[in-house]
Amino acid sequence: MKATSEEVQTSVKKLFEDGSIGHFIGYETGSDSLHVTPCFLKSGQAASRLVWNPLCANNLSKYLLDFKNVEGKVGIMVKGCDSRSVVELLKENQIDRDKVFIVGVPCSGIVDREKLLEVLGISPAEVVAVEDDGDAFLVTLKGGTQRVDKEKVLRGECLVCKYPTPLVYDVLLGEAVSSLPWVGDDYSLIKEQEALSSEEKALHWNRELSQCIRCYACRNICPVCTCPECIFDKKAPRWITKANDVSENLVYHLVRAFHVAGRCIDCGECERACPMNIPLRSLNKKVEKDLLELFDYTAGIDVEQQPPLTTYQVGDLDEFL
Amino acid sequence: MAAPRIGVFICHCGTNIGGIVDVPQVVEYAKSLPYVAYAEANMYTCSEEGISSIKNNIKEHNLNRVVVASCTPRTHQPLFRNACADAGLNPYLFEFVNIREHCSWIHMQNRREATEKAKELVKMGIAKARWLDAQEEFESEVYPAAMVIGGGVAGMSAALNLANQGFEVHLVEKEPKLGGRLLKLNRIFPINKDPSELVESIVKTVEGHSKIRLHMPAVVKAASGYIGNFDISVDEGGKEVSFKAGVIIVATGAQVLKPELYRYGELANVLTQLDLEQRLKDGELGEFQNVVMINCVGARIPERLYCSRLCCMTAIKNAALMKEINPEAKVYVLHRDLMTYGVEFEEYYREVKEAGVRFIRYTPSNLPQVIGAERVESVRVYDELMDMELELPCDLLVLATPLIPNDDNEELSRMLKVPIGDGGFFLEAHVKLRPVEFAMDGIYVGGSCRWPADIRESVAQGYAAASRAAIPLRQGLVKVEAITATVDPKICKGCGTCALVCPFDAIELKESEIRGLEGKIVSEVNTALCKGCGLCAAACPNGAIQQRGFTDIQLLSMVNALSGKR
Amino acid sequence: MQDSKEVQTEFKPKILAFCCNWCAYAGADLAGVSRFQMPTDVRVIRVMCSGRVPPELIIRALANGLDGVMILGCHPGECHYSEGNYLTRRRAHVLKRLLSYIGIEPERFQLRWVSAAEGAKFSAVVKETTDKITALGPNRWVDKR
Amino acid sequence: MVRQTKSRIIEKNRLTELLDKLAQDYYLIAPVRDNNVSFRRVGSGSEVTLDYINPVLSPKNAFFPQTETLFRFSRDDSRGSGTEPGAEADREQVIFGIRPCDARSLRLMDMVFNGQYKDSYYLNRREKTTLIGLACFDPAETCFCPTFGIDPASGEDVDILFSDIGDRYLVEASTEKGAALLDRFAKFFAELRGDEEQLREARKAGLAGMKKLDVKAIADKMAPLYEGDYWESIGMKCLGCGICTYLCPTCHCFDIADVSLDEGGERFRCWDSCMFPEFTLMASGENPRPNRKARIQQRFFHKFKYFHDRNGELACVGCGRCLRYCPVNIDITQIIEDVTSGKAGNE
Repeated sequence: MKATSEEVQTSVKKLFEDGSIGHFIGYETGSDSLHVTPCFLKSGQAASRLVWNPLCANNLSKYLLDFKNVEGKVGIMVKGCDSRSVVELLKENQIDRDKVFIVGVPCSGIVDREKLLEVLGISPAEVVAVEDDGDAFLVTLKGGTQRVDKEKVLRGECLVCKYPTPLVYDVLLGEAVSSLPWVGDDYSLIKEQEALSSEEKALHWNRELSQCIRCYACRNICPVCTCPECIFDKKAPRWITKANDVSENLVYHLVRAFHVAGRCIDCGECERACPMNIPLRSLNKKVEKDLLELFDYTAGIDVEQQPPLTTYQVGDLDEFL
Repeated sequence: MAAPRIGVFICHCGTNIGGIVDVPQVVEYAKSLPYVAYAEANMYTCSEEGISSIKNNIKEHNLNRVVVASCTPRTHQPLFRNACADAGLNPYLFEFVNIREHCSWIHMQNRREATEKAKELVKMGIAKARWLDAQEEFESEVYPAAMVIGGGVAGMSAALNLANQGFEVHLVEKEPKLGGRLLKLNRIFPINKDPSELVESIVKTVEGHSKIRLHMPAVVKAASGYIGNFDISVDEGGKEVSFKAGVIIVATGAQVLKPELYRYGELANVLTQLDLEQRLKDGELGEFQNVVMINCVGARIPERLYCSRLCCMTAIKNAALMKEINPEAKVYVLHRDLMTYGVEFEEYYREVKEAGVRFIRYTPSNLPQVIGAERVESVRVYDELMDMELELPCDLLVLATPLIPNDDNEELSRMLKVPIGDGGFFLEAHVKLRPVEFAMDGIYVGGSCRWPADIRESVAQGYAAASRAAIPLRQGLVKVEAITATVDPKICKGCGTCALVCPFDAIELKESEIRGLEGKIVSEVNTALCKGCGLCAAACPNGAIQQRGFTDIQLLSMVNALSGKR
Repeated sequence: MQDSKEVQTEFKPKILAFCCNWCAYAGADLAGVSRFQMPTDVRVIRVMCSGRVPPELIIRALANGLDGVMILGCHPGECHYSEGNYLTRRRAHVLKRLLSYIGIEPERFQLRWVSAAEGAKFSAVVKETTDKITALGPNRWVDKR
Repeated sequence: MVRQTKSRIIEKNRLTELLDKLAQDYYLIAPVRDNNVSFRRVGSGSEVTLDYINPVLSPKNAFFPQTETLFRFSRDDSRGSGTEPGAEADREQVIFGIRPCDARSLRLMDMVFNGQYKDSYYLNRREKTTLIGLACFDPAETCFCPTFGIDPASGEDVDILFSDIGDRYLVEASTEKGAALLDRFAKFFAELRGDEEQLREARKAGLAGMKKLDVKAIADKMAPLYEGDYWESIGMKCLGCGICTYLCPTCHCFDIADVSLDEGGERFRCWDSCMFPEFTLMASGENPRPNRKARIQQRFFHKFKYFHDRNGELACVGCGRCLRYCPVNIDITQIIEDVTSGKAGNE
């Protein structure tokens, strides 16, 4: 069974009471019934604000960096994907495992809001609640209830998610989910892209990247983008100018894809944050696929695993001669 | 910091550059570039005249950066850096542009394009120079002791050489006896003498030397540190012994290949040359009438491409010896090519031929065949010169096999962080210019662990390695070129990526002690260990670690300059 | 993207080569000493190790409109710093695929091994790369500002 | 000035044709569906989409482009050094489909660019632009423009207003510029049939439930919050990205930089965001707004206090973009309520 909001509230309250945590990072209802927003608690009293439902898209793990210097442990709610970025943060010494209390919640998929509204042909104001119901979402509307097949309205990353249950946690709420029935070939979309001609690819990405407004939401939301000063914010060397043209955008996005190579865990936050709907996951997935094929590497699984680009095998593929 | 004032010196190199590249045009172009305060052409910038022009113009034009466009930094950088230093300019404010090897010499047919390329290369050099910083070289003390690994003739020669110069030497030998491979030989060419006389006298001197501390039987278990300051731990007969050394000489030798060819190991009368020597030495050879020797067994084949060099002479030596023992015996040497380099060796070869040893050339496409059931009875060989197949009666078949790397080379290579090259032998820093040094400062190499070497070469290399090793020991201080890595602790996030990629364990994560950052975990570079490869700088996601002299901004400025950006 | 009709009749590519100090740069020096004649389109930047070249620089160079970028380093196993080129190799495999994914032809980014003794190979690599990139035409991925 | 309204109608099936014509004669900017709907230059009417509530990017790009060349220079002495204004400065442009909220934002931007300092780049474009608005009858759940006295169905800040009244658009020109354009393209327009006003009123029913907050005293209520902890909780959530400022039709901060090439170069200006740490980073390394809290506080102080102190208006038009697109759902309407209700001061 999936954990309910009430279960989350009860256990967080208990964690505060028994002194296990001094802070908690979770979700609460946002500006409307289709939004949640990050919620920061300092005591168990407000735990009743917490929610856990299929709208909880945000990967909260990056907020842990803001709690480095607080007293006591910080509790945090993580889904399967979020737990993998926690692994990456641990791997890079960005957080201290002993100062974090991880409340894991197995996740059977998050709703893509835009897809849901389109499938139902409704405006957000009509939605009262969205609940998980096996292979469908149960959407409570002002005028009744509708079941919507998950495959039609899941977020892109959830359609290919192989780790629905957190890999690292101190307590797991709800039953572990071993696999999701709809997940097939993770990389079918990437393979389609790879098959295009150079010219087609260039046209496609030129069109996509020319839409970028360089708001840096993709970087700022990324749980593994943890540099205190990003190279793109430096005045010297200036890797990109502030001029918003496609050459600068190209450098930004390719370098970003490379910087998160072997660290990106496909939580999909970059793409979700992008106001211009640029398919950013595509770049990261491409790198992820290559790292798997070339070096048999998957990020966010094991804290002890050495990042693939910091090591080598003498017998690695050599195409270069 | 003062605004950059760059002086540019463009060399004609006689006609080497000036005959192809329009040097005055490049000078004029350089003058038009940002921050260039002065530019001139020189007939030879490296001449006394050129050097004094650099020095004078630094003063006259108040230059704070110097760019020389001439030949290659690999040979001339020190000269121009010194010129800057002489004129009071930090030598690291110098940048080299190569317009000879990389331009005029390779574009002799196209003067216009060569000139355009030279302009662009100069532009890139100037772009980098604008961002050069003054650097101080790191100095560290050298602990006045050496470790020599390997008690063969090369290692002993090195150890004695250093000990005689007054330095303390730790000699580590894994066998219970000094002497190495020499102990197994019967006679040594070309003097045809028993090696034991030679070995014993050296061993005695080594064992009796007050400056040599012998570790035997012992193997090196751990080595850390850097030039001047290695911490070593050896397992000496089950007991761990630790000591410090300023330098290390690797002279671990090699082993002889035991082939899986010509039914070696199966038929009793098939021996390797080394087996033969052992039997001769022990007086256990017995009667023989027809001796066939085959050279290049297991060498110069696809799996092992190299020539072991020594085996030809070994075969000639032993062939002669067989003739000496039994002048009636028929002795054939089947070879592919014969390596008898040097004056004595070719003469020795001629004498052996005159003594009646027959040399027959075979080809790898048509290998000799061993005939016989219990023992070798004959060897069938296609004689290339006579264009016919011969069947040689044979009661003793001797195989000349190559020296192959020791099995523990890889372990030692990892421990000392020195490279192994093709075929598993150790690899020196430069095949021609630095033959007995490793790229890793303070570690030297000699003898057959580098490449199959005979006794004379092993001794010479042992001496050579010792003489190179004596330089830092004698100076007592070492300087490291200031191209090492530095960390900006303000923006370092302590992820440890740099430490993971560093091949020299030169980077550690530590709590910062800098004011305002106390307690923050950041990377720290041990400059003495850093070799200036820059791997860390390339791996760091936000440029918090930089390689001096090859910083992001310097390299980016060059790329941008080439792209027409300023 | 620019209109392909603008291709000049005689296209001279601009190619950048990062050479490691110990092998490739020395190999380039040897090519010079040997007077091997080659196309004039390649410009060398010296780095101590091929492993010093970060992907940022390659990407920046290509986004700047350079027509090709090479990294030339020691053969595997021969790195002066024992393992730098192995790391370069891993990065290059990933970068090459990523560049190709967004439509930058794989020929525009090359990693090649050139030893200090391989002046002839350096010259061959320069020729080969220049030919390939000339055949591809200008790097039109981005319209230079 | 009394506004003269000139009213016509256009049949829906003639709209594409009109846009085609506009695109021929003007630099036409209209909503286009790419990954998202945004205002772009279009070459023909068929490129235009009408299926939007409000494009993700406001049309501020048309007056204050994200990246704008201020001048170019050459290093060739014979060509002189000096400026060389871009050709784009002289184009006559038409923006079709601008919503009343965005149109109002231009009035606010005018206060900045046409205040003490006259920004010729912006003003030149303003002058050469004809705004064709599209009345809003189906606002989004995030819309709250009535808060700022904006009537989403009105043409107050545009030259011409199109109102979708079923089979046709009611077309009203309220400025001379608008009237001139109607005259120029008169063949596309027809006389009113008489039921238009009735149809429009019917459509306005959709606006009934729109959020309207009381912001009368907000500027005064902001002042004491400067030292408070309220912004801490918002800053904690904030990612520090530039979505809210870049999408905001009233945000107008910019940076200026040079591109320097061998042959010459240019000076350009581009949007900047108070959400970015470098926005206030000084050469010394000092940053007066060192954290996300300080930065987001500044954003709201600017909107609801400083801009008001200077210009007598609040720097928000209630378009709801910042709320709609914020990845962590920071809700400007909630903040307004917290401030005005006094809740913010109690935290």
